[in-house]
Amino acid sequence: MSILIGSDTRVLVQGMTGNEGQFHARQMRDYGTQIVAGVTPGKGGQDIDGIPIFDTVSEGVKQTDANASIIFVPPAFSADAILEAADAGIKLIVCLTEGIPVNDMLVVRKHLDSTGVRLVGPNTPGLISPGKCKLGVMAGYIHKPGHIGIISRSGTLTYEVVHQLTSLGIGQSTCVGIGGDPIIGLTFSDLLCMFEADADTHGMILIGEIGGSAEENAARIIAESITKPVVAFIAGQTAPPGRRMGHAGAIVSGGSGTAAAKIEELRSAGVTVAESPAHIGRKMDEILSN
Amino acid sequence: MSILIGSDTRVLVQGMTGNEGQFHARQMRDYGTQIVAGVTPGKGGQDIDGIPIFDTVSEGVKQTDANASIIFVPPAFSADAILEAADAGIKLIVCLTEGIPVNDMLVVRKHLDSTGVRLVGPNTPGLISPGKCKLGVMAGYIHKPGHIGIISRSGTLTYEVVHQLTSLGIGQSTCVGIGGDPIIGLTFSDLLCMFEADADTHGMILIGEIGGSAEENAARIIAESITKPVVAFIAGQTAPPGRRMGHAGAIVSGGSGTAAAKIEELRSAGVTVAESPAHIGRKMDEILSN
Amino acid sequence: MRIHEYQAKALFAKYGIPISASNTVSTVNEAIAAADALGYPVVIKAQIHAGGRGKGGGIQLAANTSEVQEAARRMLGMNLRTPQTGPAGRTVRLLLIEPAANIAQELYLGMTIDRCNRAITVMASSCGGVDIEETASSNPEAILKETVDPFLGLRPFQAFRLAHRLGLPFKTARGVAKSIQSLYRLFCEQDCVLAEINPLAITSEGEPLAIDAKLNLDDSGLFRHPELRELRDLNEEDPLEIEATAANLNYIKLDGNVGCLVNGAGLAMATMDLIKHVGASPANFLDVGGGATSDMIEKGVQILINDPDVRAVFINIFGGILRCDVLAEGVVAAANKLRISVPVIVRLEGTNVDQGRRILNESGLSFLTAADLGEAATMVAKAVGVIS
Amino acid sequence: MRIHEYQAKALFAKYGIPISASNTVSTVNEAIAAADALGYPVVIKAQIHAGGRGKGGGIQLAANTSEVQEAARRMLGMNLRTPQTGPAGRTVRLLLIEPAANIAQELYLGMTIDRCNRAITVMASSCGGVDIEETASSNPEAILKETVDPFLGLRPFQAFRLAHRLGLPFKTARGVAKSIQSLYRLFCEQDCVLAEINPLAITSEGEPLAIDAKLNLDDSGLFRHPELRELRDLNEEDPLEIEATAANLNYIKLDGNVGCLVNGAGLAMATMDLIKHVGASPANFLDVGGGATSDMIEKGVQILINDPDVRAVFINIFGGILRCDVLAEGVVAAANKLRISVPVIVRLEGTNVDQGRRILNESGLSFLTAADLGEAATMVAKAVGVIS
Repeated sequence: MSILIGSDTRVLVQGMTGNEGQFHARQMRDYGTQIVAGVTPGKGGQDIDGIPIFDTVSEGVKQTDANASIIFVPPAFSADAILEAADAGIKLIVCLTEGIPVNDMLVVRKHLDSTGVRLVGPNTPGLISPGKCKLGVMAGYIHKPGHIGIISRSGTLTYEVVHQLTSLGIGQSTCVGIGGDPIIGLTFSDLLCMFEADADTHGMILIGEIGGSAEENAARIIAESITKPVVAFIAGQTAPPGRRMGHAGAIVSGGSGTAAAKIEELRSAGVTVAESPAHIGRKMDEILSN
Repeated sequence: MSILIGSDTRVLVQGMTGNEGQFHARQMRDYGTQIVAGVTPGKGGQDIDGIPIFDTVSEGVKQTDANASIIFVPPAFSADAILEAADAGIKLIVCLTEGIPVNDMLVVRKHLDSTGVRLVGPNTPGLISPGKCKLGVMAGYIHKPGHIGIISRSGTLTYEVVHQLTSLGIGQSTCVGIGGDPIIGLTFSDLLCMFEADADTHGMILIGEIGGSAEENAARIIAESITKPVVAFIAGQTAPPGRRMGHAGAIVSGGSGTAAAKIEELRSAGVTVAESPAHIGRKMDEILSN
Repeated sequence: MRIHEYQAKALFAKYGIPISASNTVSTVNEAIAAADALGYPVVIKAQIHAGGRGKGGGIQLAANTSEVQEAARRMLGMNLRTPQTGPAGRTVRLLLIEPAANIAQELYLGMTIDRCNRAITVMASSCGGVDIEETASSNPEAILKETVDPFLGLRPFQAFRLAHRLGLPFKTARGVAKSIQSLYRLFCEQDCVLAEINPLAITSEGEPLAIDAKLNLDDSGLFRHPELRELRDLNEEDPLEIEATAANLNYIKLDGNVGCLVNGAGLAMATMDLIKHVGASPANFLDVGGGATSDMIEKGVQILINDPDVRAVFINIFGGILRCDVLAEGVVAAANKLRISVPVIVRLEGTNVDQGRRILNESGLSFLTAADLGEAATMVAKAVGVIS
Repeated sequence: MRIHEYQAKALFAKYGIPISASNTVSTVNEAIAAADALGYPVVIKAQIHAGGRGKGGGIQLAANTSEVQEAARRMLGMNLRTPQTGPAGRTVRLLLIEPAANIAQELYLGMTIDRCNRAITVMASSCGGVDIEETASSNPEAILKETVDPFLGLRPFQAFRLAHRLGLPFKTARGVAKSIQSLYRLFCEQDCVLAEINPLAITSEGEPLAIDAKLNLDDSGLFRHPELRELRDLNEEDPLEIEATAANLNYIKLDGNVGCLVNGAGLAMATMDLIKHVGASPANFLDVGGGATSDMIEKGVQILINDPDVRAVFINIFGGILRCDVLAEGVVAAANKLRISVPVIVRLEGTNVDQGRRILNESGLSFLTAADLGEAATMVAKAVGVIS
């Protein structure tokens, strides 16, 4: 098992005919993901390697029974793309776009809350259930099927952690990049609960960052209702306060949102926190070996 | 028993210090309604006949535990007044205002749907549970406690029907004016179900109008799930099509929304429909006598 | 509130909805000058508040100056009857002149408040043109719809989806989607309750062009748009209705002979039903509203009395916000000022009914007072002679 | 993006938020002319992108021409250090001159994106002025809040409630509520992420007046506001950061000596953590982002090499969207063009890693390649001599 995606996930790609969309649609399909449809307004009726292109998401869903969507469209059109997917009945939307205005996301997120649609991202590399389904732009080959769930605000740092795990022979059930923006869909807390409920997941790795309070919220959820072991790393421990480190989220303001505060709350909740990013996989290995 | 309001209803009056607000607050209190607070920005700290005035609804609710509100404010401020009441935790809001822009009400109604707050109106005379609580501007003395529920899109026509019932010795459990605007809170269907569930209500009178499809929807609900007898009257049977008869709702367009169509659907659902407004009470009397 | 095509088109221009250059004229000479300036052929359209103008001769094509002269001469001042004006028709005072467009296809585009869904609904059809209402009833699937979430507004994907479903090629669909979004913005920002472009033409270049323009404004929203109030054309309204509106009364002239004064639209409609039920016929709908003053009542009575068709007056009041004493004072004041030669039947109930009845009784005037609706109906019927 | 007080005030004026008449000057003579025209006393405020200016001597009161002359002379060109500029300070190039206001009370007003509630939060306090941050931490109840429902926007009742809870008299509260609504409209329409008025003065007439103005814009929203992009003041930024931004790189200068080039902000931060963990110190944060081209990589390497503080370069790439071959091409191109005199440690994993490694190996250049993060850290530490 795994969470959110598996071998029965039927994926529609929004922005399929762009460079990125096309490249990664092929990569995902080559990994084994069922890519059933693409959408690009004005390109309906064409196909890419046999994958049919539609002008609207509604048409694509009606014709192919797609149940998940991945979005490769420019920031100005991404909020609309998410809403279009939700409107068309897609239940899992992965939005990779970086640079969506936060005002747009406030409205989108509030709307999705009332619909039961799950959004991963935006500003995420996506998610993968190794060996079953890759719905994102991560390098598939570094992953290995197994029993650790990964939840991360960061993209490449996640690859690093996956790589460490795989090198240690530890596989992953599902790895989810929740995205680095201030307003995102699924959170650490949501996903921790999903992994807790997934019989095939034996432990979770949480990769946080300075800024915001997602890790503090996660610590609360962990203390309250997570029984499986959790290893965490917080990036930005040495970032100077008040500087913006690339993710809109990573602004340290006042005493809250610092790496120290997050680490302390996670430790209080029983989480094993790695100090160095080089040791994250090893910490999980130690826990699993006990 | 009764629906929506009773002797434990604690009423806050929005727009309490205006002419209408003041007059009707006194009338309601004299009828026996618990008027516990008034709100008028800038008049906080004053009182009217011992009823304390607050600047904001939040303060009023906090200080008096009001659980219902009645709104006497001009159209330009009414949507905000409804939202303020909902925000302050009021669970039943009665809005009398006529002339709220329909665009405002689209947003208000959609918001209330997600909050569980009940709105009666706007453009309604309010509602009354005779002998217990009057939350509106109807003449209290024409009512009589009893077992008939009345639901009406019209104001004065309701008084007429109540008068007929009372003259025949038939009392009312609760009489609700749902309001004549295109977008309103509680509908015929909502209230029919509440009356159906109210053990103290033995039958319902539905007073409809040409325009819209509220009566057709009510007919469907009646056919599906109402077991108590329903008498109906549809005003505007002789109105010329396409003319606006005062309520924004009463525009007959195409074949739908005509009195004939509504009457036919109600009859098919087993409703007794009075042809003349003079016979509404008598029809209910006949049913009760059988 | 209704506005004219040329007024709606001025708003279209402001919102970037494509329209032709045009001119509004009220004389034959102006018409000729405008047409000469715009270039031939031109279309000449009577500006009245009713649809179906083409069927009544209110839309004319003119290929040259003399055709314009002839058409303008014929149309200006004509009494234009269309399926929507009723037999009375409307006097044509203004003409809109615009170049005849190069039309490849005629679409229909409309927006209205959908009471069922509690939302604005956008409608479009590839079968635009005069017979859209027939299409709507005979072939409802030909009308495509998008319901607008009040919180999200009309989303770009919805506008494009609608245009795409019309079967338009991509570039045209994108242009139409843009016009749909512009019309939606106009609809919301100007508090409309109905907007229609019928037809929305697709030119031979594949661009949308609004050939007609219909906007109905939300009367309740006008307080936000004082400049839109100015668009009201009193020529399109019955003089008695204008007088009534000025007094804050809701009055509609009808073709019977029983003048009715009622408080509340529902009771007013029910009163008309009652009158018809006994075989008589109402001369009007007059709702004095909930908050009427005695001045307003007086004005209302005066409007009824001044209507030459009225052979009896029926005052039916159930006091709520409007108190019966206020009503009675107004009626007595009006009766004292006016020479009332027709029977006045009064039926009074509700708030302060006793004071109201006392005022009427002590006035010394001869009102017929009814105890209930049934009795009132009989009195009305007798007064106009449908029963004896 | 940050903008200056005077730029924010120009936006305030557009939205009807009350401000004093003012002038922005860059010379002493201009300052005198402006002050003479505005009338004394005036306040002279250094325009730099940092708060706490009063504490560093960046805000001066002047009662007459000679005081203005003296203050402007001292301030223009000064290196202003405030608690927010850091020890480097900022050069003052522009002064804002405005009449000293007649202040009865100082409020605080702020708006920001509240990530917890996923909403805009409006904050206000009756304890406005310089020490609001201390108030926020020592007495959080003194900061009143209203959370804005994204679907409803900031409602008038919320703005009034906030102003009322500040304990203001009715008329003043109504004026403050109006300013709150105007600021909210500005916040949304201009895609802000932070707006502050501190202090929002209440004049002796009971009217609000924005004494200071701070707006941070959402970089992601700038595509909707080309005119706001023009407000960027490059003088306020590090030249290397400007160069980086022009190349679409996310670069921040820090005070260590290990130049870092990383893809992804999280991995970049983790890389800094790693460097610190082994006792070394990063010279910068440089995130080349997900979609970097080899040109961008080349530019990034060049920026690192041009930084005189850099004693070793650490390239840490985990290929995803950015493929390792693209990275390697960029690094090789940069190395071929530039004289690189410091050790370059490369750690490469992910998409097309084999091609990437091959390109580096076949380049004939002397890169130190690390197999994993741990090894890379050790190499970096050795290169800068913190371990041997």
